[in-house]
Amino acid sequence: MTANNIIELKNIDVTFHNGDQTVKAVQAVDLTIEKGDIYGIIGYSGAGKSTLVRVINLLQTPTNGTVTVNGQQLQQLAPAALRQARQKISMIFQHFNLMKSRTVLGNVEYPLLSQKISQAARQQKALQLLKLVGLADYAQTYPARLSGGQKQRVAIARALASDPEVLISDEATSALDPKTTKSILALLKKLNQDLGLTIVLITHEMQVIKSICHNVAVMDAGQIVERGRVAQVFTAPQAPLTVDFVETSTNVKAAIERITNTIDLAGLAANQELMYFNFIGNATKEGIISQYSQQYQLDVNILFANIDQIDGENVGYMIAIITGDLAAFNPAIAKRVADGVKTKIITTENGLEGLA
Amino acid sequence: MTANNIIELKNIDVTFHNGDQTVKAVQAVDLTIEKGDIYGIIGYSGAGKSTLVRVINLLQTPTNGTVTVNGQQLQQLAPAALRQARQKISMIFQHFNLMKSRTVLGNVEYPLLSQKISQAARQQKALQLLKLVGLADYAQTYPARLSGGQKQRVAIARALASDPEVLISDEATSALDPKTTKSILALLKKLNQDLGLTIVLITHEMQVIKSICHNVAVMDAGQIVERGRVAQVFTAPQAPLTVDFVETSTNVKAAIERITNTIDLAGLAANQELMYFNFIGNATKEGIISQYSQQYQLDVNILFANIDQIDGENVGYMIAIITGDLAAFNPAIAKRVADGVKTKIITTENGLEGLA
Amino acid sequence: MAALIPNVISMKSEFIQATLETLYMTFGSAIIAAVLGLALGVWLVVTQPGGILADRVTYSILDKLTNLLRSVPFIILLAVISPLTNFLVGTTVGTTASLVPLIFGIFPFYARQVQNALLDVDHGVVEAAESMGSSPSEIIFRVYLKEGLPDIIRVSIVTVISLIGLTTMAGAIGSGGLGDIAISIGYARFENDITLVATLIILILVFAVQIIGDWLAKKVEHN
Amino acid sequence: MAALIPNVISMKSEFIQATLETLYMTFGSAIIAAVLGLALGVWLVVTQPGGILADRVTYSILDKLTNLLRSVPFIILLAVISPLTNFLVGTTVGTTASLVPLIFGIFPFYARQVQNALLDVDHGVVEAAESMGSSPSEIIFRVYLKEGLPDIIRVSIVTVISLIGLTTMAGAIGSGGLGDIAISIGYARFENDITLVATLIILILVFAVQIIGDWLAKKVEHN
Amino acid sequence: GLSSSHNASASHTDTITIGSQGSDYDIWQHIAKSADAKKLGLKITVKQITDGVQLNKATAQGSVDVNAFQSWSYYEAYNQENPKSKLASLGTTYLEPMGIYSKKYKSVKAIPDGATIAIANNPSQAARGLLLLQKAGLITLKKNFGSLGTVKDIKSNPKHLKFKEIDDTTGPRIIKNVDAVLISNTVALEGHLHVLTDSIFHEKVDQSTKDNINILATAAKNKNKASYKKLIKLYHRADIQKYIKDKYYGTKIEVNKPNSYFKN
Ligand SMILES: Nc1ncnc2c1ncn2[C@@H]1O[C@H](COP(=O)(O)OP(=O)(O)OP(=O)(O)O)[C@@H](O)[C@H]1O
Ligand SMILES: Nc1ncnc2c1ncn2[C@@H]1O[C@H](COP(=O)(O)OP(=O)(O)OP(=O)(O)O)[C@@H](O)[C@H]1O
Ligand SMILES: [Mg+2]
Ligand SMILES: [Mg+2]
Repeated sequence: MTANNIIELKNIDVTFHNGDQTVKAVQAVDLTIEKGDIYGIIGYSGAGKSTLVRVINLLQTPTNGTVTVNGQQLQQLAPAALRQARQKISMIFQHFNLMKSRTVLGNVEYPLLSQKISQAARQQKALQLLKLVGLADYAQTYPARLSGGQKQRVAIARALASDPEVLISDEATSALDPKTTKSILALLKKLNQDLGLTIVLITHEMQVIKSICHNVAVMDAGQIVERGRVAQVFTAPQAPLTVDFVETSTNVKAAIERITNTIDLAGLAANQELMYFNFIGNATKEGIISQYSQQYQLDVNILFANIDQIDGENVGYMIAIITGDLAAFNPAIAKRVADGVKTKIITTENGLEGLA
Repeated sequence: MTANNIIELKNIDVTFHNGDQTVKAVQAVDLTIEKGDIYGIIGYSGAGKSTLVRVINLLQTPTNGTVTVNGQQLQQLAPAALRQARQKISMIFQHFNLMKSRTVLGNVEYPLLSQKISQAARQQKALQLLKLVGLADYAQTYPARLSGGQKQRVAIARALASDPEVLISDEATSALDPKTTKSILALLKKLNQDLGLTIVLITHEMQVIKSICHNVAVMDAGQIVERGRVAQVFTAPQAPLTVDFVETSTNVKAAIERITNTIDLAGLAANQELMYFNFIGNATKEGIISQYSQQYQLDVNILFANIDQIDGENVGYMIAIITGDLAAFNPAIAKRVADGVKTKIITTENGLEGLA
Repeated sequence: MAALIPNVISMKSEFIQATLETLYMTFGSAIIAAVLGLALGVWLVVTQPGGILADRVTYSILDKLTNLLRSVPFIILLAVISPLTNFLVGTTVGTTASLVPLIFGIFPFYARQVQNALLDVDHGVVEAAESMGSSPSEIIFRVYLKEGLPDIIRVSIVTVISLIGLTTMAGAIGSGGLGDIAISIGYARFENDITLVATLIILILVFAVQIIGDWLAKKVEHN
Repeated sequence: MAALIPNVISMKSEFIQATLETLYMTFGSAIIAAVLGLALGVWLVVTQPGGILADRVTYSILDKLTNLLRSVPFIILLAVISPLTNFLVGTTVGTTASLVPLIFGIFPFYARQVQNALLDVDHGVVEAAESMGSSPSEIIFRVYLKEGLPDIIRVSIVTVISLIGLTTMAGAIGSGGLGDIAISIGYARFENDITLVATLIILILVFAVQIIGDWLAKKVEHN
Repeated sequence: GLSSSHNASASHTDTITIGSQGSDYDIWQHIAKSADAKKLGLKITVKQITDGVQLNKATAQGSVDVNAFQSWSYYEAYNQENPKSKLASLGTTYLEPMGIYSKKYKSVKAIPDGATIAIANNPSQAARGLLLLQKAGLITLKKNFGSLGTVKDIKSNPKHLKFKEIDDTTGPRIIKNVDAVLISNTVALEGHLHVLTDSIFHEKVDQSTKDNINILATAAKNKNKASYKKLIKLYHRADIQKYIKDKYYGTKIEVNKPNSYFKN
């Protein structure tokens, strides 16, 4: 391993035995995460994401494989050393796992109880974290009296209390409204930038991946089927599952379905075409639409567009009806594939498969 | 009430007493939902959404106000009649509430146990629902051995088993990946269209609201601060909270922040301007960009775009750098406000507040 | 063998009979006490504040009744309910007669244990059943007793073992059984080997109850 | 009054003393049995399969030891541990001497109850503590005993009431107390008013334990 | 002699703990409060200990100075079984006859074939009861029948009697539920039964029942303690005896014999 890899999972298998059935929840997974990274994990429900991240701090003992965190192979540590190591790896659980006998403040204070820190300092730190997650008013409330999202935020605050080096978050924003999600993500990003906190983050919200992750792994049936820089995975997805996710998350698929269902394709004029554009990187910088509109006297009616930046790169999806000199336009735009522009004429093919 | 209103909440208050503190979780809420509607409820974490929907089937007795479902005022019903009424109102809980002593199949069969239906028919029905949520293979598994998303899908299947007239869903897709979410939403939409199922749906995913809801209510601090047709609320949000949600969900806010942070506004040429466009309804149909590009010889470099349909209406948000004859372009586009086009020059004002 | 347990050898048939008596007393009273205790325990849970049939007055009466029955020392209970015993089994002495005080001695205890066990059934699940329109009896049988089953089995183990202990005191009314042998023959007559062997047989019974109970609890638990 | 409870009137001071003896026996043994029972119960929970210090051998030994102690009839227990009693308190009879068999009679029972109570502590929460690097002792004190406290209080109520019942049997070694009065004076001599009044005082004790326990459990429960 | 002991008490008082049970407990409580005790310079505290084995052990070990509950035969059996913690008899107190009681039958002869007889499950009472049944002609016992004998030691049982072993104090309560019950006098008195008038058969006071005489016992090493020996004297004082006679309707027949009385 290089000194920079804070997490190294090698050839991890996790097999569950349900009576006579066996479930291979994780199969032959290698995962290396650099210090300071924000690493997203996505995948279908039941793919093995939670099981995999639970291996990182050995809450789940793998059936096979080695777990190295911070240069220590966890399986070889004595119990006390493992506990020491775990104090640097915080976890936000999918089901929160708050202690119902402690107040919100008490829950956040918990990881600090075994640290050499005065009670006043401990309380102050916990309160400050509660402020950050917007729950300062609830310090003395017990978890049973919180809403779902409030519980989740307490779990987030608790995970941050021990100044971890690694934060494992299992859908930590799934119960939060968009605004609160955004503020939590901003908090995590800040901790990542200021303190070098490494974050491993399971999520179902592609927006979360896009907005804070640098790398992402895609899991399917216990295996990682694709991984890499977020921009790369989102712009050039390879595995069918990834393609599916990206399209679902950009709403492209839904839009094509809707448009082909509502627009009478046969009814388009001869000089009209329904087209799907996909721009990556610099392609957008130059304003293709306006450029070609002028050059070929085209009318471009955008029915759907999703143009945004992912991890610093521009990525765009657009569906439009083009009216005008198509005979010239089509070959012209085809030339720009090298710049990252892909097109597809939907009018004739009525689908997207070919492009993916 | 009109015969068409399946749910009528009148002047509902819910006050919790935590020792000496009182929490007004719901305050003076009126809510009328028509039969066959899909009604979304959004709001900050802790706004009172879960509490409000629990009032609909009287799981939460309101401190004040009347609850009428299907023409029956629930608070006046005898226990047996209330149970009868409840059998027609299914609920998917935020925390699933599955029975750990029953298999997945057993959980889905539960609501059918008290119906006059043979065991074989009951099992078949439950199995079919499990197939619909993608868990047919897990029929004999116990909930403790399921992933978060799998549990949630069991809860969905269970809620549908009793052929309810009303389905109350408290973040039923929050633990699901985008693909599974889509298929669940398609299922709900189908039940709504085919059987007239009325759905009340709390969600944090604006995409869910956009893709299946007809109406939406926005809650803040126990009150409904805005409500109406989804397209209307999303295109012309009134309450600051709604504006916030819409912009967060369309990513407009994040995009503006990012763009104003990364582009050197002062460095733009004299004939360049960073502009924000907002189209609603027919405005998009006519391809403004290409039209004006041609007419005023403009170059439009789209940095961000989100153009889509909400509940049948086109809605678009776009941020672009316009290069060219701005002196002519600006007044021209200003004339189109009536068509639903709003613009804002970001270069000078560097913000969005005015537009909202 | 004969040297080690001189008195036991000559009492083989008594030991067999005593074992049967203990089994009969334990399981005879356990079955009826289980029904009464479950009924009372469930009734306590559903009527207590926040329960599905919350009823302050009923709960308060049941709660006090349970404590009342638990307050009477067993020997006194033997005497107090002897008219009832006589009415039910036609006599107040003997193994069968001991069933009645044993039942009354153990079922209020069991009811409390059941109550404690059912309190741990997830309230969310009870609520889910309510939301599906389940009637109180459906909630009791399909939720409380089913979801609480592993805990009910565990408290039943504790209870049956306590009941075995209680049978050793029923010697006062001629119940016979291993406890009686251990105490009034082995102990009182200084025949230590008899005490030892009787206690060992009780021990085996206790272990059997624990092992079978643990196995059952594990079987019905799906965590 | 004198007509209703003729024998009680003349025994006022005996009643006061017996009440004090019962209180002394109950709470004296309860305190020590609580420590032993909690320790054993916790030890059972943490060493059992899946526990935080899972250890098949230790668990199996503790489990069997607990059952062993629970299998010995109380009267026999009195005799068996009398050397220990003599060693600890210098005598084998009297109120203080009765503390020793009472402790041994009740603590294995309490340990089982504690074990059952702690089994209901949410495993996810224990896991969360493990993930935060808590040591076994921290998990025991900060998670198990804290999260399980309402249930521990509930089983403690059941146990103390059972213990009060057990004190009524300690008359065999001259413990005195209300049970002894009820049985060897009231019951044996057909002085029913004495039995009644002694039982009533026990009842009041039982009620007090239940009410205080319920109140405490409610206070520490945050559902 | 009395006046000298009176003088002695003026200078010092001996404190004696007596362990007892049942009517003996009552008697000794009365004695403890009596003027006679004070005169003899004895400060007596009485403890109720209902388990005879524990009471004897506590006496042998010294937690209890003297006990007053057992018959000579039980005392002998105890000593035989517990050679390491032997007791010594200080002297005799009384004899009370055990009786056969029945609500159904007026005489022993009327007891039918297959009748159920309740006998005590504690050893001394059980053995004594069986001897009484033999005396009544209902059964015969094995030759070597001892003071801890049980129903197993019955040689012949022509009436096929069935035996129910019960706690002896339960006797008066179950009298209606069995055909006959053997009850010791202490228990009978407490159940308001008078052995001389209510029983259908009872022990006679003669050589054959001498082993049933009650004694005061103490640890072997204390057998010569003067203050303990005074207890026997105290018990047999006239006003104490009058009290006992009145209270127990003359069913506790005073016996004041030396230990040698039992030797043959
Ligand atoms: N049982 C209770 N006792 C006291 N307060 C409660 C209780 N349940 C909820 N609350 C409070 O009521 C408010 C509304 O809670 P509710 O669960 O309805 O929120 P919500 O809108 O569903 O939030 P979320 O999106 O986080 O699930 C919160 O402030 C919460 O703390
Ligand atoms: N304790 C267990 N015993 C048996 N099977 C289990 C257990 N825990 C998980 N599984 C199975 O392992 C697989 C992976 O589960 P996991 O919780 O890792 O999924 P996930 O990717 O986190 O899904 P989700 O997004 O729904 O939370 C699932 O099929 C699940 O049924
Ligand atoms: Mg998961
Ligand atoms: Mg909620």
